[in-house]
Parts: sequence; C-alpha cells; structure tokens
Amino acid sequence: MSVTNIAEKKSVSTGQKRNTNVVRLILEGRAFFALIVIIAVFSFLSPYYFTMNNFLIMASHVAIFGILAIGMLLVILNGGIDLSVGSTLGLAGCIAGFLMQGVTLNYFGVILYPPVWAVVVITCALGALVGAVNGVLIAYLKVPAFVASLGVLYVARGIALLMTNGLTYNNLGGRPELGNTGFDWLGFNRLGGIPIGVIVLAVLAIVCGIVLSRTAFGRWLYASGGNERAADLSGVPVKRVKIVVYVLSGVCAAIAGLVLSSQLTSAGPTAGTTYELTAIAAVVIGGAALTGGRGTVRGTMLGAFVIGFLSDGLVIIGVSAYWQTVFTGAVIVLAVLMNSIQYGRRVKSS
Amino acid sequence: MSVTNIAEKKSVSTGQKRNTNVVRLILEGRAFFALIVIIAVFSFLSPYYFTMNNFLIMASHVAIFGILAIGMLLVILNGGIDLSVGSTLGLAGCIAGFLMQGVTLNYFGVILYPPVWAVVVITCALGALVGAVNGVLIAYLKVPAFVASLGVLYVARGIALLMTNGLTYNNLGGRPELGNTGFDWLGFNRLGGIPIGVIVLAVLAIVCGIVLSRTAFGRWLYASGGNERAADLSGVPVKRVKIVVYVLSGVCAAIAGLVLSSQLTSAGPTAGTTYELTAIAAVVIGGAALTGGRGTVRGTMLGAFVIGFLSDGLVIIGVSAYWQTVFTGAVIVLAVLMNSIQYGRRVKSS
Amino acid sequence: MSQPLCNSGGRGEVVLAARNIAKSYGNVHALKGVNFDIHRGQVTTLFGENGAGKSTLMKILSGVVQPSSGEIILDGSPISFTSSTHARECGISIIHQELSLAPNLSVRDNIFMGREIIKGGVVDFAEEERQTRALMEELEEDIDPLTRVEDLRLGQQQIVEIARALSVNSRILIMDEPTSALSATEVEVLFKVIHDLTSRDVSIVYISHHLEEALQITHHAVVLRDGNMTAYAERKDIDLEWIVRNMVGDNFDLGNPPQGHQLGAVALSIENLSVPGPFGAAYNAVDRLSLQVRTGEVVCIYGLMGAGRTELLECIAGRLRSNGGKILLEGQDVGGLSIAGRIASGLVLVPEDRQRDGLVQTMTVGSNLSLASISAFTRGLFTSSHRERDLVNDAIRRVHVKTDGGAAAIGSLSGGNQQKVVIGKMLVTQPKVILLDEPSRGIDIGAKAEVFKLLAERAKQGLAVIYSTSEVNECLSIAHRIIVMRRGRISAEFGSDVTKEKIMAASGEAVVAHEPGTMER
Amino acid sequence: AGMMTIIVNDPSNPYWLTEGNVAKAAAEKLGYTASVSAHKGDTNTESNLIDTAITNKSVAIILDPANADGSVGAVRKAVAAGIPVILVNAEINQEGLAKAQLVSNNAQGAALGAQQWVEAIGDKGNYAELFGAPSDNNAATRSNGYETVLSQYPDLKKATKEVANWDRTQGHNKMQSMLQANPDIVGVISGNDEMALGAIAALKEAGKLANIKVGGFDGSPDAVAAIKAGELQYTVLQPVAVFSAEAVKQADSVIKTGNTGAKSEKQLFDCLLITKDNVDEYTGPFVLSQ
Ligand SMILES: Nc1ncnc2c1ncn2[C@@H]1O[C@H](COP(=O)(O)OP(=O)(O)OP(=O)(O)O)[C@@H](O)[C@H]1O
Ligand SMILES: Nc1ncnc2c1ncn2[C@@H]1O[C@H](COP(=O)(O)OP(=O)(O)OP(=O)(O)O)[C@@H](O)[C@H]1O
Ligand SMILES: O[C@@H]1[C@H](O)[C@H](O)CO[C@H]1O
Ligand SMILES: [Mg+2]
Ligand SMILES: [Mg+2]
Repeated sequence: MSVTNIAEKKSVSTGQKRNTNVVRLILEGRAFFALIVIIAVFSFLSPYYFTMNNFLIMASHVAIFGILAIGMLLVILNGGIDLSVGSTLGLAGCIAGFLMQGVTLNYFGVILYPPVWAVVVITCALGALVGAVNGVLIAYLKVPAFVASLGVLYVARGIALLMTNGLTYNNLGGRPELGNTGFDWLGFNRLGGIPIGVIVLAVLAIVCGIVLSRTAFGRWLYASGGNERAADLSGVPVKRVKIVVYVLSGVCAAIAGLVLSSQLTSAGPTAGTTYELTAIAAVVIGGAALTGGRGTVRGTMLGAFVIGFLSDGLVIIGVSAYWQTVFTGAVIVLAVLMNSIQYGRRVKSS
Repeated sequence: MSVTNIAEKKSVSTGQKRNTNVVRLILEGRAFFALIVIIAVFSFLSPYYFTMNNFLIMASHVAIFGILAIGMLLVILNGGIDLSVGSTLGLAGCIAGFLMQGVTLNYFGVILYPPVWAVVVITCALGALVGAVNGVLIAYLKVPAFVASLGVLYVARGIALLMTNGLTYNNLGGRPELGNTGFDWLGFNRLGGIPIGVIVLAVLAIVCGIVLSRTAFGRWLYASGGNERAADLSGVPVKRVKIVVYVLSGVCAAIAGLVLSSQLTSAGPTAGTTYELTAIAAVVIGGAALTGGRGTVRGTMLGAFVIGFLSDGLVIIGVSAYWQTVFTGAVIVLAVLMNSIQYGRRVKSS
Repeated sequence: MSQPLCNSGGRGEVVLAARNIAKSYGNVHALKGVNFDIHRGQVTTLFGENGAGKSTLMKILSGVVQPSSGEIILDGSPISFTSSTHARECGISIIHQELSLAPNLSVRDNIFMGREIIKGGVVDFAEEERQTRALMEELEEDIDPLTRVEDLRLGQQQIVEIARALSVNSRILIMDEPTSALSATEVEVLFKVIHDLTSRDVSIVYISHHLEEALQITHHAVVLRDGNMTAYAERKDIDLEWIVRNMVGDNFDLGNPPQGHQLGAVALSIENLSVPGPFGAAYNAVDRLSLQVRTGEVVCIYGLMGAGRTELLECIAGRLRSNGGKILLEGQDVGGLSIAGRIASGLVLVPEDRQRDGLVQTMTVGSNLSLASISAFTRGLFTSSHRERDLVNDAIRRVHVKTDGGAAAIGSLSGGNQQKVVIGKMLVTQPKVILLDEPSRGIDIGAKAEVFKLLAERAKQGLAVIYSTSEVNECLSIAHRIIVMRRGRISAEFGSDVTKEKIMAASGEAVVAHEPGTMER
Repeated sequence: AGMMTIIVNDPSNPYWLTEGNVAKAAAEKLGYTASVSAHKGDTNTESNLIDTAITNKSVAIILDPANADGSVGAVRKAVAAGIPVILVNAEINQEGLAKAQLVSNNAQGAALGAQQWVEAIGDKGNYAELFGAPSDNNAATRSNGYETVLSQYPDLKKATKEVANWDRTQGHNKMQSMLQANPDIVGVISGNDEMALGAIAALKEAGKLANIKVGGFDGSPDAVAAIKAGELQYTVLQPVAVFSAEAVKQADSVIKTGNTGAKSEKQLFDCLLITKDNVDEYTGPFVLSQ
C-alpha cells in the first residue's frame, strides 16, 4: 500500500495526475466523443442505424454488459477486480431456469412453482452469495482479487455445468395455471416503449450514481480504493466495504443473468463466458483507473455504450466477423488513447 | 542483528509488509507444497501418474503455459499486464505455418521455402513487433496496460483469422527436398529423453532468472515496478524498460506459439484463446504481486507446474469435465490461500 | 559530462546561480522570479513556510522540473537541465523531501539503482555492497546493505536516501528536509558528514524546518515567501529571530501550556498496556505502560526513535492489538471497539506517516478533510454537499490550509499543508481525546505554532491532547506534562518547568549519542 | 431482392466457414445480398445478431443455432418479426417455429463411422473416445451413435472418454494424458476431425500411431489430407455444403411462394464415408463428388 501511495503522491506533485473536475469532464467528454463518432459513422453507412427502434434494441444489448459493468466499477473503484461476473451471470441464469421449471420436493411429493418475484429474489441472493465468497477470500483471507475471482470463475462455471449437466433450461415463460408467469415479461416487454432491460440498467446506474456521490458508502468506497490504510485510520470500515462491493458485483451479475435469460427465454450454463473482459473494458474506457479510487458511473455507461454501439454497428453494416474482431480491439484502444493524448497535452502545457 | 529486529518489528507494527527473505522462502515453499500435495494425491489415485514418462508429458504441456508465464512475469514485475499473449501465440503459430508452407512471390514467380531457423527468427520478430505495439501504447501513449493489451488481443486474433481465412495450416513438417525440415523436431523429438518444449522452457527460465537477478536490466525492472518515479529520478530508463518488457513478453508468446504448433504439427488462428488467464494465474500462484516489483522465476515455474500437473492429473484419474472446472478453480484459490493463511497467522500471533 | 570537483576559483565563489526563476502550475504560481546563488564549499540554507516554493526551486535546480521561465547558470555559463540524470551528470544531486526509494529493493539496490557497477556484463554486487557498507559506516548507521527498504523505519529510509546522494560524489548536493525523520544522533552524524563535504569543496543547499539545527551549519541564509525571495544574509548577520521575522513577519514562539481552565476528569486512562514486538520478538514494543490524561490536559510524549511511541498511539487508536492491559475512555473500556468505533466515541489519531496513513491521494482536499466525519453531514441516507462544504471551509480556515479551496487536488498542496489537512480531518470529528504522532514533522515554524495554538485552544475547551515528538523544544511548548518513553516504558515524567537536559537524559539520548548501536537489546 | 442474413457458429472452424461461404454464394447467385456473421456458441450474441437482422430488414435468416434449447427464443423473435428462419447444421428442440431444419443425419453418420472404425481396429481391445462440446447436441448424438454400434462387440471396451470441446489442442493434450493411464488402447474414436487431428499429433509424438487407429467426423480438408497421409482411418463427411445451399434455396422458395417446397420441417441429410479408397473424389471443402 505504502508503495503505491508514495508513488502516486510523487506523480501528483509533479503534475501527472490532477483530477480536477475539469480534467474529469474532459476525460469523459472524450469517451462521449468516441460514442458520437461511432454513431455518426454508422448512421452514414447504414440507413437502419439511426432509428429510434435500433437505438432501443442496441441499448437492450448494452444492458447486459452495462449491468455487469456497474458492479465491476464498484469493484474497480475499490482497487479490486472481479473476473467471476461472467460465470456468475451464467450460474444465476441456470438457477433462475431451474426454479422456473418447478422444484420437485420428493420428500413431500410435490412440485413447487415459485412466483417470479421469488425467483428474482433467490437468484439475486445467489449472486450475493457468490460475491460474498469473493469478498471473504479477498478481504479476510487476503487472496489477491485477481486470483480469488479467477478461482470463483471456474468454480461457478463448473457448478452451473454440473447442475444442468451441460444442458439448457428452456421455456422460462412459466405457466399461467401455476401462477409463475411473467418471466419473459422482463425480457420481452417494454414500458413506455423502452425495453425492461434498459430500464433496469438505467435504474441501477442512477441508484449507483447516487450511492457513489451522495452516500457515506460511496465516500468510503472512493477512500478505501484511493488509500486503504488512510481510510482505515479515518474510521472507514474497509473490510466491510470490500465485502459489500463484491456482493454488489455478484448481485449485478445475477441481475444481468436474469435479464439475459428472460430475453432469451432460456438459460444455459455457458452463458456469459468472457463477459468479464467486456465489462472491465467498459469501465476502463469510461475513465476509471484500475488502481482504484477513480471512476464514475457516467463514464462507465459511456464505455459500455461505446462497445455495444460499435459491435452492433459493425454487424449492421455487414463487416465480416474477422474484421469485427480487429475493429473492436482498435476502437477500445483508440477510445482510451484519445483520453491519454488529451491528458498528456494538459500535463505539458501546465 | 539489531537491524533485523528493528526491521521486523516495524513491519509487523504496520501489519502490511514483511517481505524478509524468510517469508519469501515460506511463500514459495507454499506453492511448492501445493505441488507436492497434488503429486501425492494423484499418485495415490492413479498408478500411471507417478511415472517418468507421464511427468515428461505433463511437463511438455506445462511448457506452453510456462513460456507464456515467463513473459507475463516480466510484465507483471513491471507493474503491467499483458492480455494479448494468447492471441500473439495464435498469430505466431499462423505466421510460422504460413512460412513453412512456402511463400509464393508472384512477382518473381517463385515459391520460397525458408529454412526452419529463419521461420523461428521471423516468428519471434513478429512476436516482438506485437509486444512493441503494446509497449509503445503503454509507455508512450499512456494507455493503461489492461486496455492496450486487451485491444491488441482482439486485433492480433483478427489478423490471424484474416490471414488464414479461418483455416488451419497443416503438415508443418516441411519437406526434405526443400531443405526446410525439422519443424516438428521441435515438438516431437527429445534431447536426452526430454521433450524439446521442456528444454526450451528450462532454458528460458534459467536465462530469465539470470537476467532478473544478475543484470542491470533486472534491477531496473524490479525498481520501476516497485516505484517508477523513484527509478526514473535515479536514471533508470523506465520507458525503455517498459517497452523491452512487452517485447520480451511478445517474443515468449511467439516461442510458445512455435512450440505448440510444432507439437500439433499444425497451426490454427484460434490457438491460445484464454491462455493469458492461465499464464497470469501461474505468475500469481507463484507469489508475484500484480502491483509490480515482486516475484521470481522460480515461483512462476512452480505456479505453472501446479496448474499443469493438476489439470492433467484430473484427466488421468478420469474426473468428469465439469468437475475438472470446479477443481481447477478451487485449487487455484487454495494454492494462493495457503500463502495468505500462513501470512495472516503471522500477523495475528504477533 | 562529469566534472572534476575543484576546477577553478576559491571557496565561497558562486558555482551555480538561478536567475529570475518562475514556475507556475496552472494558476498556482509556485515561484515568481527567484534569484538564488550556491557557493562553493559552503552551505546555503533555504528557509520558508510550507508552500513557499523551496522544493519547487530545488527540483528545478536538479533537473526534475523545468522552470516556466528564468535561467540557470552553472560555472558562468547558462545551462538547462533536461532531466535529473542530466543534472547528476553535471555534478548536482538531490535528496528529495518525499522519499523516492523502491521499497521492494534492498538498500544496496536502491543506492545503485540506475548507476549499476558493471563487471563482465553483470552487476558487481559485491563491490556495490562494499561501497554501501562504507557509506553506512560513514553515516554511523547499522543498516545491512541487503535489507529491503520497506523493512526499514522511516528515519533509516531517509538515511538511505542521503547515502544515495552521497554516493554520487557530486559537487553540489541539495538536501530537501533530510532530517525530518532523523533522531538527534543521526542529525549530528549528518552534520559531521556535511562538514566533511564542504571541506572537500562540495556545495550544499539545505532545507529544514528545524531552524536552530540549520543555523548550526549554514553559511548563507535565504528566505522564500510566497514564491519570492524576501531576504538574504550571511550567517554572521543573522539569528533565529531574523529568520522567523523574515519567514512569517511576526515574532512568536511555540506557545505555552494553556492556562486559566480547570483540568477535568480523567478522559483517557491506560492501564498496564502492552503491545507485542515484531513476530517472534522476545520483547514488547510497549511494556505494561500506564498513563492517565485529563480533559483539558496536554501531554507530550518524548522519546528516541524506537522508544515505542508509535506502537503506543496506534494501539490506543485501535490499529494495533494489545496483548494485555486496558484502554478506558471516560471510564468506558474501548479496547473492544474498532477504529471507527473509537473515533465515534471521541478518540482519534493523527498518524505519523501522512503519505501512507493520512491522505487519500485520489481525493480532493475537501474529501480528505471530511473523511472521518461523514456522519456529521449525512442526513438520513444522503450526504449534504452544502453541509460538507461548510465543514470543509471551516476546517480549512481553522487549521490554515493554504489551498485554492476544498475542490483542489490533495497533491497540489505543499507537504506542510498536507500535514495540516491530516490534523484538520481529525479535529473536525469533535474528539474528546486526540493523539498526534509527530504532528510537527515537515511543517514550518509558523504552521507548527498554529497547530500548537490550535491544540492549546481546543484543550481549553476540554480536549485532551497527547502528542509525540522527537524535538525537545516541542516538549517545552504547550504541554502540561512531559512523559519520556524508553524501551516501551515510561522512564520519566515531568511538569512544564523541566529543562531540555533532563528530558534528554531520561530518554537515554546522551548515551546513544556517543555509542551508536545501543539500540541493540 | 433484399438481404439474407446468414448466422454461423464460428468461422474459425473450417466446417462453419464452409457453411457460411456456401450459403453466401448461393444467396448471391439468387440475387440476394448476403451478410455472414457468427455467434461463436453464445446464445446472447446470437440473439443480438437476430435483432440486427430484424433491424436490417432481412428477408430471410439462415441460422446455425447456438444451442438446441437456448436458441428457441431467438428464433421465435425473428419469426415474430415476420422473417422466415431456416436452420442448418443443428436443431432446436421446438418444431413449428423455423420453416425448415436442415441437418446432417448425425446418428446415421455415427453408425457409418463406427462400422468403419471396427473394420480398421478389429473387434477387440480397449479404446478411447473424444467427446465434443457438451452444449452441442451433436456431441451426444454422435457418441450415442458410436455406442449403439460398438456395444455390439463385447470385446471392445471403452477405456476412457474425455471432453475436448471440438478443439485440436485440447484433443492433443487430453490424448497424451489418456495415453498415460491407458497405454494399451488400440483405437480412438472422435466426435469431430479437429479433436482427431490433435489425437494424431499426440500419437505420432508417442510413436504409437502405427498401433492406435483414429477415426474422425466432419470430412474437413485437413482430415482428408490426413487420410491421404495414412494417419487417419476415415472421416464421416457431413454434407454441409449441400444443406447450406439447399437452405438458401428453400428460403428463396419461402420468400417467393410461402413454403419451402420440402415435405417436412426436419430434413436429415445423410453423411458419407471418406476412406482412402474414395478420398480422391473429394473435390473441394466438404464436397465429395459421386
Ligand atoms: N505539481 C504541482 N501542481 C500544482 N501545484 C503545485 C505542484 N507542486 C507544487 N505546487 C504548489 O507550489 C507551491 C510551492 O510548493 P513547494 O512544494 O515548493 O513548497 P515548499 O516550500 O517545499 O513547502 P514545504 O515546506 O511544505 O515542503 C505550493 O503552493 C504548492 O501547492
Ligand atoms: N525491546 C526492544 N528491543 C529491541 N528493539 C526494540 C525494542 N523495542 C522497540 N524496538 C525497536 O524500536 C522500534 C519502535 O519503533 P516505533 O516506531 O514504535 O518507535 P517510536 O518511538 O514511535 O519512534 P519513531 O520516531 O520512529 O516513530 C522498532 O523498530 C523496534 O524494532
Ligand atoms: O457439426 C459440427 C462439427 O462437427 C464441428 O466440427 C463442431 O461442431 C459441430 O456442431
Ligand atoms: Mg518542500
Ligand atoms: Mg513514531
């Protein structure tokens, strides 16, 4: 810890890092700029891109990554990383699928069909549990976040495969006669024309934004990500914050799993493979520092939209799959590069 | 004597830093211990595990990850991360495959069959180039290592797919009449009974160990990973070190690509997908800190062997694929956890 | 590029001159056109409040930072340094105010980092180690060259930093607060080394907030104020009063114990407290120590490095576990409470190392100041930004932080002002008992006086204050009572009428001064 | 005549690459524009691609579904948007959604392969099996097909079975490990060619390729080359080139007439055996001219 601090301090004093509000605005402005460029280019290339309906569809695609990215942002602000979100998403979907298909209680000889709200609650609780495992490993057992969450990545995926035996749960629509309908409502319906997934994302983003900027917990999070020792000595419950952060990341992954499986009306054990990388990329494109303590929800959302709007755009204009891979990589670097260039210039001019 | 006392005292009082030589030995001892446990358990469960030949085969599997992990160690010591090694491995294999099959120069109307040594050199140069792109992005354009190498991950993979059009180069044996034989020698043959891949790994590990512990470059690397600003002020060429580190990581990935494609006598564009995670895991299990400045080649090799011996062992005793996933995750966490527990107990008992 | 130590001219002649140096960071004008001379074989001391621009000027002279305008003249010809390496090649080296060491490397590796001795293509570790050992001998410090720097205490790290600068053999050596973490003994050794260097025609620039100490060795005194040079004089023309007057304008002292209020009930009571030594150590860092402090009382804990003051204070604050004894706050046992719990019940600590334990570098001045009192501006679930702003502005005013305002980045403050932020953060929690571990480290005399005045005032209002210090003068300021610690125990206790000599004798300082190595037990 | 969207699994496998290429060529020949994209086995990506096809106002979708159960929702979505969907290569577990499901007859192909395999190996000894990605129904179908035939030979014993996820590197490494535990095996039967080729490399390295015979599945160009080299005993050609082209034709027919012109929704295309006897009839990727 002390090392990083000394190093950071030094760089601050020599004018390397100066996150005044102005700089932060410009930084985010840059990700925003990248988004504008993407929209402009694709709108020019395809008549179908710049339509309300397409934006809504794309936004509902972004929702999955965006929800993961919000959880990831919390973890990254805390100076950690959570590689297990993709697996947790998959596991959560399977649990939801399992519950929606009815739980057979052999002992009582009955099949229980839990109502949708119960499925949602149980699934989120499961996500929280996975997150808590990460949190305890990291906060109390001092396993580096990268390793702990990598381990949980494998274990959660393995459990999902074991519980489904590799198969996919289908027909999650529920049955009216059993009173557990409404699951695909989450994925298919719209409120005021807006897909539910997008609304969930928006609500989460707003809540998270408020928590970060307006609550004690938010302050604790930024402080312990910036300097854990100093936060500790200032009375911040750093361990508890850490655990909560991973729990929230797990819950976000579970919510993403619910939204995804309701969108697909099915849940498979391999869903979400490698999504953790996309989520991390969104957070970093959005200007957060992987060393902790810096980043905003707004930036993260921009990052998620940059990635989502780009990849959908490439498909819409019919770029070949191979070139899509190349472009995705190039744009990720470019979006962040623009930040750095701007950043660098300021330093020199100062 | 008093010096040591003072040192220990102080570090315990702050409860964070205690990297005396003794502790380091114990830490590494722990990974070593994990390896011993793995070998013991599997030897007990299967009569085939504890045989010379099996160890050699397992070692040749470890070689691929181990070579990647050596490059990754350098990057991590420097405080960075290189997510692109898996893609670089794939791309390197494709380049090698492309060259081995003969390069048609339309203009001259000839087909060139470069000798194997030339193929090896060109492929390594390509790996160096990919690494240099990472290095320049990170050192000069100030793109965070995670993002830069994530971008390069996609781009390199895309290029490999584009150049092969998704197909696999086959029959890399070369042709005697063309004088380019010997490629599969790398993958198939043995020197004194030891697979060439394992020998390559050993040589790289030894060279890297010497570089780290005996040369100025090694010290620069640890210094800039420990406190970049201090290193810079002391005249360490921190930017150059950074670039060299990524170049070396790229070269290691290229070598791993050569070894892998010679083992398979074929090279496909998707080889190496997600290997970066395994390489990072090996480095971290081996006791290196992702914050930079701490880690050894010895530890990293132990980490690579822990992962490799575990996954092969699970196959040999016939554990189902899903359980393999669960066990892999659990052991990764456990191996590191053992370190932390030992670590933690020291603090508490004090 | 490297020059012979003595080429021309005599002692006292100007070897390096800075002309009209200005430096701005955005709209902060750290230096506003300063002229500054360095004299051959002599010590020039730079005095000034926190944030006056001393470090900035030194960074410019050593090539770490480039000036916005102005000229540097070395041996009569203008030069502009492109990097610290370049300046080093021109014979200028610097000991930085904030340590710049790689904590993961050994002492030897830090000293030769970037300047490796190469033999046969590899580093000649044996030779480096030999030279390191020699340097440590010269500095009379018993540090093994192979110890990792992170395992050294702060003062020893500072010694390493000094040794590194010495090992370069430069002809101009800049020391930016080299003694802020050193014991009196170590300072004496350093001064011996400085004498040695000057006699070999090495020029020294010295910065310190320990004014008397600096007066012992300096030949020239320069005072900086707000980025301007406000005074210059030779040693023979100045005294302490001159410096203080030129630095802060007014005359003042560190204050007296606050009078005119009744000491109240016992606020903090320590009973037989023990704190374990390092893992496996046979001794306790704090050994069955008992102490009572009453409301409104100011207690100073004096001791040498390693007396166990930091352990004592950190244990009271809840950072370290005890292995015996009780901590009572207003009669309540707080031994089971977390740090947060203790802060909430009114027991707070200002830690020793502000970089590592005090500040969150990624946050603003305001967020740092308010970090420990978030509940004070939280209403229901949410924080109130205007309440926070009030709290922050009030704190900035009360502890006199020199800053653009609460929104400024913490890194833009000078070291002393950062220290004030750490103290301010704890004072705004409305504590009953405040523990300050070396609160005056790195802060200027004006700030020091302000801090002590502030503490004295708060004491009058009923705050119990305990502070530790390594400077005897500071014991004799506002403290009603002076406790001397030695080997984890209280070796003496005095009233405010004691003399310096008595305090030092009780700490064991006299013995250590002549026999380095007595710390071995 | 509008755009046909072709969604394949992962074009980094020659099998799916051919699937996409053939369909694209067929569509363009019929005057459509065609766009090929890939979901790489991820049902979410697949669903996104379907959304995009809807946005792009495609006239038909040719889809290689990612998952028998998991792809149902995506297909339903396209159908709800009024776009006809023709499935190729793999099935979904719901009928009446897609206009047609054109797949190779995996059960028949597996039986064909297993019989040839017994012919090469003989009817006794221990053997190993390499199993594809469990999320793909084809893996189980083929494995069951092998089992049905091989269980008729009581002296043939399956000594070990490993999942190698259709992947060559995994096939190689798993083969090496299986060899350690089962040095006495006489043959390897593989769920696809990629895994078989990995196994061959491992056997070659161990110097056991002469004694241990390998059989594949797919009919990929690499496998054919291996048959020519005498390293692979046989492969079962999936007529992917045939049913891909046919899928486009039926899509065209749906667009023009409202029905596919085929008798049923599920249409099985028989697989063909490639051995060294008929290997010369292999004229292009996944094409055997008869
Ligand atoms: N990197 C920077 N960015 C912005 N302002 C800076 C920076 N570095 C220094 N300053 C400002 O320049 C002024 C001079 O700072 P400097 O560090 O030189 O003071 P100092 O005299 O060394 O103080 P101290 O005694 O506390 O060390 C201060 O107001 C400080 O806030
Ligand atoms: N009984 C003892 N025997 C040997 N060494 C001891 C003993 N007690 C303390 N020490 C040493 O003294 C040091 C205590 O450091 P500590 O920081 O607590 O002292 P301090 O009085 O706060 O001094 P500082 O001014 O450095 O903060 C440790 O380095 C410890 O190793
Ligand atoms: O049918 C295909 C091929 O066998 C391919 O090689 C892997 O995936 C299966 O679905
Ligand atoms: Mg200063
Ligand atoms: Mg102390």
